[in-house]
This record gives sequence, C-alpha cells and structure tokens, in this order.
Amino acid sequence: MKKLINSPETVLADSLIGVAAAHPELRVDHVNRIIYRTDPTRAGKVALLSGGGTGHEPLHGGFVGVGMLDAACAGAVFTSPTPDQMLEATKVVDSGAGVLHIVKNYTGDVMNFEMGAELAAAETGIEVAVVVVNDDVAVEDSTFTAGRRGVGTTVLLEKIAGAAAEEGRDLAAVTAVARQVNESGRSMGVALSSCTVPAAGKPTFELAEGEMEIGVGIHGEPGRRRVPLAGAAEVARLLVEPILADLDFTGAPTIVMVNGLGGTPLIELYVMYAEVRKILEAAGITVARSLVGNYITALDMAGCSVTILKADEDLLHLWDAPVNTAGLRWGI
Amino acid sequence: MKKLINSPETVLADSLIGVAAAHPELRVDHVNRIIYRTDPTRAGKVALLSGGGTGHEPLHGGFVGVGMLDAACAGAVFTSPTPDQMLEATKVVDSGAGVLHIVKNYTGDVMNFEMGAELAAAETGIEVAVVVVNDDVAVEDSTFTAGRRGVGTTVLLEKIAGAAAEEGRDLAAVTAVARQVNESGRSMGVALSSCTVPAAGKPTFELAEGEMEIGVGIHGEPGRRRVPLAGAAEVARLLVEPILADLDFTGAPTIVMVNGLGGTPLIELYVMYAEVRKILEAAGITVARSLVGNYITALDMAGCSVTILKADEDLLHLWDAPVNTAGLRWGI
Amino acid sequence: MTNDTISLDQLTGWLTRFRDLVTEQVSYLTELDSAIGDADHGSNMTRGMDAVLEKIQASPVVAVDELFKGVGMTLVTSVGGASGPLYGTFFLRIGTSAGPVSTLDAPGLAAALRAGLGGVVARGKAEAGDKTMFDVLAPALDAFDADLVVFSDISSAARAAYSAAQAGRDATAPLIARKGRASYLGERSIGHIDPGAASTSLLFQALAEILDKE
Amino acid sequence: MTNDTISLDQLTGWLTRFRDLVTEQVSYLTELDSAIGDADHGSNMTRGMDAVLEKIQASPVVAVDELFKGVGMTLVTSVGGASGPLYGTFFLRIGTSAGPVSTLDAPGLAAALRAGLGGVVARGKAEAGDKTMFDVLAPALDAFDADLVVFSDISSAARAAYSAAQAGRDATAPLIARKGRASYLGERSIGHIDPGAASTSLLFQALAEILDKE
Ligand SMILES: Nc1ncnc2c1ncn2[C@@H]1O[C@H](COP(=O)(O)OP(=O)(O)O)[C@@H](O)[C@H]1O
Ligand SMILES: Nc1ncnc2c1ncn2[C@@H]1O[C@H](COP(=O)(O)OP(=O)(O)O)[C@@H](O)[C@H]1O
Ligand SMILES: [Mg+2]
Ligand SMILES: [Mg+2]
Ligand SMILES: [Mg+2]
Ligand SMILES: [Mg+2]
Repeated sequence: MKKLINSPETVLADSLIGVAAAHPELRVDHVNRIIYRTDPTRAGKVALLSGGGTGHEPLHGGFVGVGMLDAACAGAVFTSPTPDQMLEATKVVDSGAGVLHIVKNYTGDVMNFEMGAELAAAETGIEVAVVVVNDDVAVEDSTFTAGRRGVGTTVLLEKIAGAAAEEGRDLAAVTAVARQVNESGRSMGVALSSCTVPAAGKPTFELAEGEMEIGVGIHGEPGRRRVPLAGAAEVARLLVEPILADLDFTGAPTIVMVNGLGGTPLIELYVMYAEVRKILEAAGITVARSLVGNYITALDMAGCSVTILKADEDLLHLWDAPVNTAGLRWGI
Repeated sequence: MKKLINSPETVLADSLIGVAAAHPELRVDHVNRIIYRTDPTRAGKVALLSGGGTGHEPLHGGFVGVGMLDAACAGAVFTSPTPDQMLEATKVVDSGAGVLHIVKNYTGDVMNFEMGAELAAAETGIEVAVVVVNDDVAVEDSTFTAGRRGVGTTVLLEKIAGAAAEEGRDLAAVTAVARQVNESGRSMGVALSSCTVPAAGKPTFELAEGEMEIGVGIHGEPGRRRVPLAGAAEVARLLVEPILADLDFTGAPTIVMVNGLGGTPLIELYVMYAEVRKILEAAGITVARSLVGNYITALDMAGCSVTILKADEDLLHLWDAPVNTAGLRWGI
Repeated sequence: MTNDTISLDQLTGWLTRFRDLVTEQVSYLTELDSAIGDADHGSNMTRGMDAVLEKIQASPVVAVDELFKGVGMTLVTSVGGASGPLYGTFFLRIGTSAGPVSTLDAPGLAAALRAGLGGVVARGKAEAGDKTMFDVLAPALDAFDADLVVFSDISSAARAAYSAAQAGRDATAPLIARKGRASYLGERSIGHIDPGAASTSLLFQALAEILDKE
Repeated sequence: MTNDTISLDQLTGWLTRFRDLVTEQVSYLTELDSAIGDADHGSNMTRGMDAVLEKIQASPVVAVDELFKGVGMTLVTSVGGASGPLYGTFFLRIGTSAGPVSTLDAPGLAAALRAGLGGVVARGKAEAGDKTMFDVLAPALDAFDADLVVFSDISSAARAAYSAAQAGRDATAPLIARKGRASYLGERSIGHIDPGAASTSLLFQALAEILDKE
C-alpha cells in the first residue's frame, strides 16, 4: 500500500488537522470529529448536517460553508460516523429553526443517524428532519434489499437544500426541496480499479488489465458486473442508459455531473462528459447546468460516475445561488 | 492501460469538446486547441496567455477566466503547444495593452513560445512580454543544464498576475509582479507511482511497492532519487527542507500549496498539509494563505508537491482578489 | 464438572477473549468484507473492542448491567458503520435484561442473549436467511437453549451455541444477501461468508472458551 | 555505380522512409524517452511525420526549398515539445539553403544539411556532448563531408553519415544530459541513449537507404 499518511489509525485525525490549518473559515472539533462553519448558524436559518465515512472527500467536510452544509460528521474510512457525533453536531448547529440530517442510504449510515436523532429527541427539543439519499440505479430497488445506495445526487442535494436554507425557507420547505432532489436524481458509476482502504492495506478487489466494474458505488465494493474495458463513448452509454431507463428526463432542464472517483485525471472526466452530452442530446434531454470534477470519491479508485438531476426553475435558482465551501464555490 | 478515453489520438480533441460543453463561460477553438474566455479582453486590460502539454489539468485551461488567464493553448499530452497556437491566441486576446506569455521552463515550451512570440513580432505590432517559471528546487540550477522546471508556482503566478491585470496594471507592472512571484516561489514534488501517457500505453517508470521518487516534476519523469517509502511526516520533511534551504521565507507572509499530482486522494493531501504546517511553524514561517487540492497534475500520478511563495502585502492583496475559473474560484 | 452461573469476571473474560479473537482474525474479517462489502469489518471490530477493553480497564464495574451498558455505549460511539449500532444495541439490551446483578445463571444468560438478539432485529430488521449476523446469532441462541434443557450446564450450552454459530456462519455462504452492503451485489454475494456472521461466531467461540476454562 | 545528385522524388522518398522508420520504431523511441524524459518522443515524431506526408501528398511541390519549408512548417505546427521546433527549424533551414532547385548535388545536400544543423544549434544551443540530437547530427555531417571528399559519391557519403549517426547515437548513452528534459535527471541520465539522437539516426538511415535504392 502506498499512501501519504502516517498510519491507518491516524489518517482521519491527521487529515482533520490539515483541514483546520488550511481553512480558517472552518472550525474543527477534533474530539468529536466534526467540521463546522466558523460562524454559528444564523438565527432562524435551518441547519444542514451530513456526514459519512471518510474517503469520499471533498464530500462532506468540503461542502461545509455558506450556501451548503452547517456541519459534517466524519467517520473512519468507509465507516459511518457514530450517533454521539450526530447528537453533538445537531446541538451545535441548531439555531432554533431545526436541523435537516442528510443521510446516504447505507445500513450503517441510516442506523447511526437514526440513533443520533433518537438521542437528540430524548435529550433536546430540537426538531430534526431526515432525508435519505438513494439514487444509485446500479442497485436493484426492492423491499428485499437495503435499497439503493446514496451516491452522486448527495452533492447536488447538499448544494440545493443548502441554498434553500440560506434563503430562509423553513425546515419543512428545505426538507421538501431535499426530497425533490433525491426523487429527481439518478446516478451510475464505473470503476477501472478498486481502491485501497488504509487499514486493509491492499485493494478491496482486483481488476484485470482489460476489465472494468460496472455499477460500483463509492466504497471500493464490487459492482454489478465485470465487463471488458471499453472506450469512453461505450462507457458513457453503459452509465447513461440505465439512468434514462429509470426516470424520464425529457421536458425539463437537467443538471449533469460527471464525477471522478479519485484516481482518474480531469482530462478523462472531460472526455466522459463530452460523450455523456452526446447521448443526452440524442435523447432530447436539455442540460442546463454541468459539474465535472472530483466531488464524491472512493479514495484512489479510478473511474467515474454520472449523475443526472431533473430540475425545474426553483432547483436551478437554488443551484445558481452563491456557495462558498472548500469543494464547491461560486457567486460569493 | 486503463483510461476513460476513446483513443490516445483523440484524447485532447475529445476533452476539449467536454470542456466547451461543461463551461459556457469559456470559448474553445477546436482547430487551434485554444481555450478563451467567452468575453473578449476588456479594452486596456493586459492579456495573460499560457499553455503547455495536456495532462496537468486543471492547469492551464481550468485557469482561464476573470482574474486569471485570458487564454490557454493546449498541446498533446506532455508536449508543449506549437508556435502557431501561441500566435493565434496572442492575436485574439490582445486588446491593445499587450500580452504576457506565461511559460513553464521546459526546453520545448520555451522554444515554442519563443517562436510564437517571434511570429507575433513579425506579423503584428502586439507587445509581448514573457515570464518563464522555474521554481522546482529538485533540479540543480546551473548554466550547464536546462535549468529548473516550472511547476507549482505557475498556479500561484497565474492567479496573482491575473489579478494585477484585472486591476488595470500595465504590461510592465503585470510582468514585474509575475517575475516577483517566480523569484519568490519554490516547489518540490514526490511520486508514489508513475503515470501512464496514453500514447505510450504503460507507466513511464516503475516504482516498487516500498519505494517513492523524490524530486519528480509533472511529466511522469523519474525524479532525483528513489528512496524507501516513508510516513507523511517524513515525506513532508523531504519536500519542505530543500525548499527552505533554497530561499529564506522568514519575516514575510507566505502562501502555501499542497498540490496533488492526480492519483492521490484529497484526504492524503490534507494529511500532508498538516505535516507541512508543523514544519513551517517550527521554522518560524508565517502561513498567510493555503491551497490544498489538485491544481497542477501529472495525469494519474500518485504523489504531491509542496509550493511555498514568499508574499508581501501586494501579493496577498492580489491573491485575495476575485477569481472565477473552472479550477480556482472565489469572491465572485 | 457442571457450571450453573457466569460471574462478572467471566463476562469480562468473555469480552477480553472476543477482543483477542477479532484481533487475531482482523485480516480474515476484512478479507470477507472485501469480497462482498467495503473492507472495514476487521478494523471496525478491533477498534470497537479495543475501546471496550480500554473502558473496562479504566472504570471497573460492579454489576452486569453496568458492564454491558458500558460495552454497548462504547461500541455505539466508537465503531460506526453497520456493526457499531448492531453490536452496540446487542450489548445494551443484554445489560438491560441482566439487571444490577453480579452473576448470571444459565437461564439469565440465555434471556439476556435473546434480549440482545431482539435489539439486533429491532435495529436492523434482519430475518433468517438475509445473510447477516442474525444467521449466526439466532441458531446459536436456539442451540444454547436446547442444550440447556437437556444438560443444564452453561459451559455445555455455550459449546453447543458455538457449534451452531459455526454452522450458521458457514451456511451464510450460499445465501443471496438481502440486508446491508452485500445486498448491493445481488447474486454476486453467493459463495462468500458474511463478515458479521464470522465475527459473531467468534463471539460464541469466546464464550465457550471462557466457560471451559473453569 | 556512383550518384552525384539527389532528386526531388528521392528527397520525398527520404521523408517517406523516415516516416516509416519512426512509425516502426515508435515504441522504441518512446521507451527511450520514458527512461530519461516524458515518454512522448515516439508519438511526437510519428504525429509530425504523418502530418508531413499528408501535406506532401495533398500539395505536390516542384522545388526543393518549397518541399522543405513545407516540411519544416508542418513539423513546427504539428509536433510541439522540444522536437517540433528543432526538427522544424532543421528542415526550414535545409529549404532555405537548397533554394528553388529540383535536384541537389552532393555538395548542395551537404551544405543544406549543415544549414539545418545550424538551425538546430540556433534554436537549442546544444553543444557536443550535451546528449541531444546534436550528438548524432554533427558527427553524421562530418562523416558525410569527409566521405564525399574521398569518394565523391552521394550514396557512399550517406552510408558514412549513417554509420557515424549510429555511433553518435550509441555514444550518447554514457553522457550526462545537459540540455532538454533529461538534464533534470543529472547523473541518472547516464546509461541511456538520448531519444532525439535515436530518431536523428533514423533520419540518416532513411537517407542512406533511399540513395542505395538507385
Ligand atoms: N440490517 C442488518 N441486520 C443485521 N446485521 C446486519 C445488517 N446490515 C449489516 N449487518 C451486518 O453487518 C456486517 C457489516 O459490518 P461492517 O462491515 O462493520 O459495517 P458496514 O457494512 O457499514 O461497512 C454484515 O456482514 C452483516 O453481518
Ligand atoms: N536544447 C536542445 N538542443 C538540441 N536537442 C534537444 C534540446 N533539447 C532537447 N533536445 C532533443 O529533443 C529530444 C526530446 O524530444 P521530445 O521528447 O519530442 O520533446 P520533449 O522533451 O519536449 O518531450 C531529446 O531527446 C533531445 O535529443
Ligand atoms: Mg463500512
Ligand atoms: Mg514532451
Ligand atoms: Mg464493512
Ligand atoms: Mg519527450
């Protein structure tokens, strides 16, 4: 394993020291491993809290700031944070207007956030709402499974719900916007390599030279199927077609993200974006906004994911609103 | 070789299609492979032109926009662009106030920009100034070599000189600021893996599991020496000490960048940043501004570089000025 | 020799032995999780059990409920992931069921373990055959109870539970996962032992070993 | 049979043969550039020579200067990197030196090649022993001139140049690079043949082969 770390045990603590040093506009609670905005939540503003395992950076810590999250709880690598972290963060960020928990749909994340909310309900009068993101079309959605994973749409949701909160919408309205984004967003990913969890010390799975995994998530887990490596045009087709089969994106403006999983150079993401756009154009889908880069990653995994969000005037307006975070910034 | 491309021959053209599709605020000349701001250079504003081989994204195309570059010429992967590209871009971006060429110090880049400037002089009356960036302390600076490479300082220089131009400073003043940045900035890099040039199809060099290359540049070229892999604290020492030995950074505010070379996750860059800060603190060096992320890369190379710039009030002021590009954006 | 009760010391010994076993098997657990999960089950369990042992050593307890509530809370607050809430709730419910006693008799232990299982089900909604730790916990407790009826020996019951646990663990291999991360794999989860099932089997190994010592 | 001149057709054949040789050797050239550079010399040379051949086929020329100016400009505008301006200037100067003729005699070719070398030096400032294409070009031209004095045969001179080119190429291996990208490696550049030296040696191989055909 080759990593720029001191040890697998200290990687999270060390990186939080780096985050605190690099970003004076953030405040890091090193004991509870929570990243906050330095300024407390404005009175009356709904607070947004998210969190998850480490290894997906910039998600979530990189999205704390004006126009997006109020705090992010960091778990161990690929392991959701714990309920006490969510409780502590909920107490700190609440300004009286309530807190929205943004949870990616993994059993661990869901249970830990659930327990955190239970503790908050027992200990405080804080109003907590929850949105569970489950946008990954690679996973069959069935009542007999843990359901779809939360992947790329999480980024768009945190941006858009963050803008709604910043505008002064109340908890019910912010939650409704968040749910709308989740219901209107779909993602699909591909890996050209696995990734190496520091504590595991070797890649989670092995991919031969001529192979790729279609339908991977963001934890280096194996995907739905292994297929021969193909050119960018064909890979784009394999990612976009299942998305379009799952939801009708015609007749509305869309927001499209081509997201790198960590080990893929930007130039390849732009090549993929070009191919995605060709397919969408042929399908008569209007792309109103684009995002190309590393936003929700899986450590050093090579590959990418495509997310398409069916938007409307309100979502576009919220998307365009100013945002000022380490990972996403415009208009401010 | 595993890459999300259609073919090594089309990677540059395809990625430019993606850039154009993703960024309506940019205009791409696909024939000459030049990325421009969509709006022409404001009358009286000095224009900034840079360019280089592809594979260092977001550099340079990702730094075209308000407060930074006016245009970037893209070469083949790791190959400088050609003089006709520089001539064309120079003609397009000049608004009458002259054009600053920002050139990284590689024989190819220097010669091609030189020929571009010669052509511009022969064909037009446009005033062209040149700054050659050579900040890599890994390379011995001697009159018997091609001199030091231009690496991380290029990013800071493009930002700062871009702000000076945006402020309305004239060509001499913008050039002076650019030279000041180059003279005050130093970088050093380390690789944990090589990278794969698409046309070559395999990694430029091989690194064994327990090894790293100290003193690499941004072209996947071998570095100064190969040493056993070490922890982040020790790697930071190996990068920062040669920089501090080369220039006295005490008594001035510094801007510090920890830059990923493409294949290294953000979390590791923050771990490295934490270690770099500890060393600088111990050395009595004041860090005024920080930048952590992938800004000047070497395709999928795993590793990072550290850049330290000795600033002053003026440089900090220019650093803080609004910038709005795909790769760097704040205040606007 | 037959045993009727398990003491606070033995219960602490159980947890210590479990810590040692997950530490010994850390790579194996992570390997299993690499195949159908995200390669962190080994480090999750060792991080949690190290924290548990640290806590036990730092603040000695006098009652069984105190012990297991502390263990449960420590796991909940130090592990995260799926296993943190599940193992955490398991031990919390054991504590609540056991009450402020200093030893548990065999039926008391059986009841406590079953309460723990109830907690796991309340949290995770797993059913038999979902390919989770449930598929070890449930048959192990059934075997414990059945053995107890026949032999009235807590050690013998624990050995029976461990046997059933191993069988339950191995029987997860052919299943299609329907809960947790492995469910994303659908049919590709077939042929792999569930990592949580494997760690839960170690829990019964630890119990059997500690009770056999006497 | 001795030859005195080289025709426009033969010069075109030279370029065609050079294109074929760099295409055949593309991996070898890139391999050399991987060791002490950035792994693009093979693709730089093939991209450039493919563009040259395309241009030649698209717009036939009637004079040697026209041919080589076109070749030089095509290389300058299609290659980039260090080799683009260097090979580009080399051919541009050959064109200027040759003038609007349709054949070159042996001294004319020698003078043109030497003008090309002058262009390379003007652009890149390389000196003997810097471990660049200069270390092939210079001895090859010296050998060409020397052979010509003795045998007055352009084919023989080209063969001599090619021999010297190969020797010059191999002699770059023990050198420490002082120009171009390889100079960043310092002592680590020792033991590797310079990629530009290798491609330049192919240029003389092409010339020798094309003149031998007659
Ligand atoms: N809903 C559930 N009910 C019971 N056990 C579960 C459930 N979901 C997951 N598990 C157990 O948790 C184990 C995974 O734990 P771990 O790897 O530590 O967490 P994560 O899956 O969050 O990475 C699985 O092997 C399975 O036994
Ligand atoms: N200053 C110079 N003078 C002469 N030849 C040079 C000089 N610098 C580099 N070269 C030649 O150029 C070759 C490298 O070409 P190439 O790999 O195509 O470009 P780059 O180095 O820009 O990647 C070297 O092997 C060397 O022969
Ligand atoms: Mg996990
Ligand atoms: Mg090159
Ligand atoms: Mg796991
Ligand atoms: Mg090269």
